Amino acid sequence: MTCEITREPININDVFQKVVRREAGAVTTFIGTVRELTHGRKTLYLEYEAYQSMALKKMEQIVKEMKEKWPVVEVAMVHRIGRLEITDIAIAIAVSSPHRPEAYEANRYAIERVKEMVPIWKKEHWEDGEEWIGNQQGTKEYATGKPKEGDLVE
Amino acid sequence: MTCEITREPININDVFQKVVRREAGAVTTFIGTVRELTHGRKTLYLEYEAYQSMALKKMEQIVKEMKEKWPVVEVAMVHRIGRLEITDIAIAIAVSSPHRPEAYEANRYAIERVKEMVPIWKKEHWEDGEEWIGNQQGTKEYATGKPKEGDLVE
Amino acid sequence: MNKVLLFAQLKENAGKSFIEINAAGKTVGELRAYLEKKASLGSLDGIMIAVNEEFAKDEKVIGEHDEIALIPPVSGG
Amino acid sequence: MNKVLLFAQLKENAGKSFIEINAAGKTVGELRAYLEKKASLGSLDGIMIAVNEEFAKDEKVIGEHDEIALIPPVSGG
Repeated sequence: MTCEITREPININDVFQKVVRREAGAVTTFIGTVRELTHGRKTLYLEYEAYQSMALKKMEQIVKEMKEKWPVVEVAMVHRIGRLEITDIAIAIAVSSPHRPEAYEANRYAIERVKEMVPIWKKEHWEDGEEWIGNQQGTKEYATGKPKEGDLVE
Repeated sequence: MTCEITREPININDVFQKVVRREAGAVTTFIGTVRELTHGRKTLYLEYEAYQSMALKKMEQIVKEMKEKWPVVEVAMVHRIGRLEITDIAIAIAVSSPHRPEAYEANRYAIERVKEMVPIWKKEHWEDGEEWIGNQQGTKEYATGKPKEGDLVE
Repeated sequence: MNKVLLFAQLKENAGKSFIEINAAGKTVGELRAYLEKKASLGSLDGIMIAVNEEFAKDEKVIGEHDEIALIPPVSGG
Repeated sequence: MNKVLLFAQLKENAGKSFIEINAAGKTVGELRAYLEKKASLGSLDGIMIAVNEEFAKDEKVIGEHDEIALIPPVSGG
């Protein structure tokens, strides 16, 4: 399966293996890990929640978009949900390609699109509180965590 | 050790683990694999040879350059030498950073510099012959497999 | 009846993961106004509405068994 | 004496991984011309010369125990 949402720890070698092939000379991976400090505030742990069926559908859509833009790439993408500790892997994206420019460009495209329109949310837990990031009170993430005009159906 | 040259198979999880840290939210890896077809010609296997002491020195220099350009990154880099089969990993570069733009940019910089000035050579073995790529007869790689003016000492 | 799925802060505010209302025939824009008035979820400013797992514009008309979801700005990745 | 390390095609052509010559006092450029004439390695066009593991310009003067290496265009990665 190209796209996956899991509650288990992500093994990056598994994600890598999904895109390895005889025609590929370049594989890029992006691995998002849980960072301890954000804007100077210390995170204890995170919780991720997904609208799972739609999130998978949107991840598959991103892969389709990538193959339209870069027909030579193969893609694998996995997002973890549930409770994650500092340095745990939240997302891994692997892109293989015959040559490296496409592998870098398509990979970068994938993570930007995920952050824009895949319905997954994180709740940060700090020593002195907790908050859903990108929530309706407005945060730094607010402006980017929104699908584009073209992503909407009438 | 940040940079390594090995005759053993490369484990990308090991390379990834070297750069994971609490301050990092983004890790990119570049994994160069042995491709079967180059310019339509079918490779059976490759052999890599290194001027090992200088290659390590140049890899460490690239890491130093990266940290000057992107002070927030951590880097790990390993190149395999000896005989490699199709889909084997020849090189893995991992870069961690608090945020993703630096992780992508620095990673791309690393592989371009490796291909430019780290004294490692590959010999392609085909069904009907073999050749050192970038050799003195001149090949496609010829123009890029050369250090820049600033890399020379008088 | 239509299920309206709630996530993240909205789910916590409501204390449940969905509400049920009859939204068939309403547009997405009308549903939004209705929910803001009646569902005590607070302001839905910046909340997207998805219909059958696709982000929907305000003009879209909701069908009888369509699955609705309120989508706060996402923060995955 | 100075070791001159050979790699890749040059090593195969020479049938050995280094040659020894007395290059102390010569510049890198002079060494190159000397090797082309005497070492039967073929043309050294496009071959870089490294001195003590650093790429060297033609003007660099070689010292007594410096390690020399002939570096064909690289093809790692």
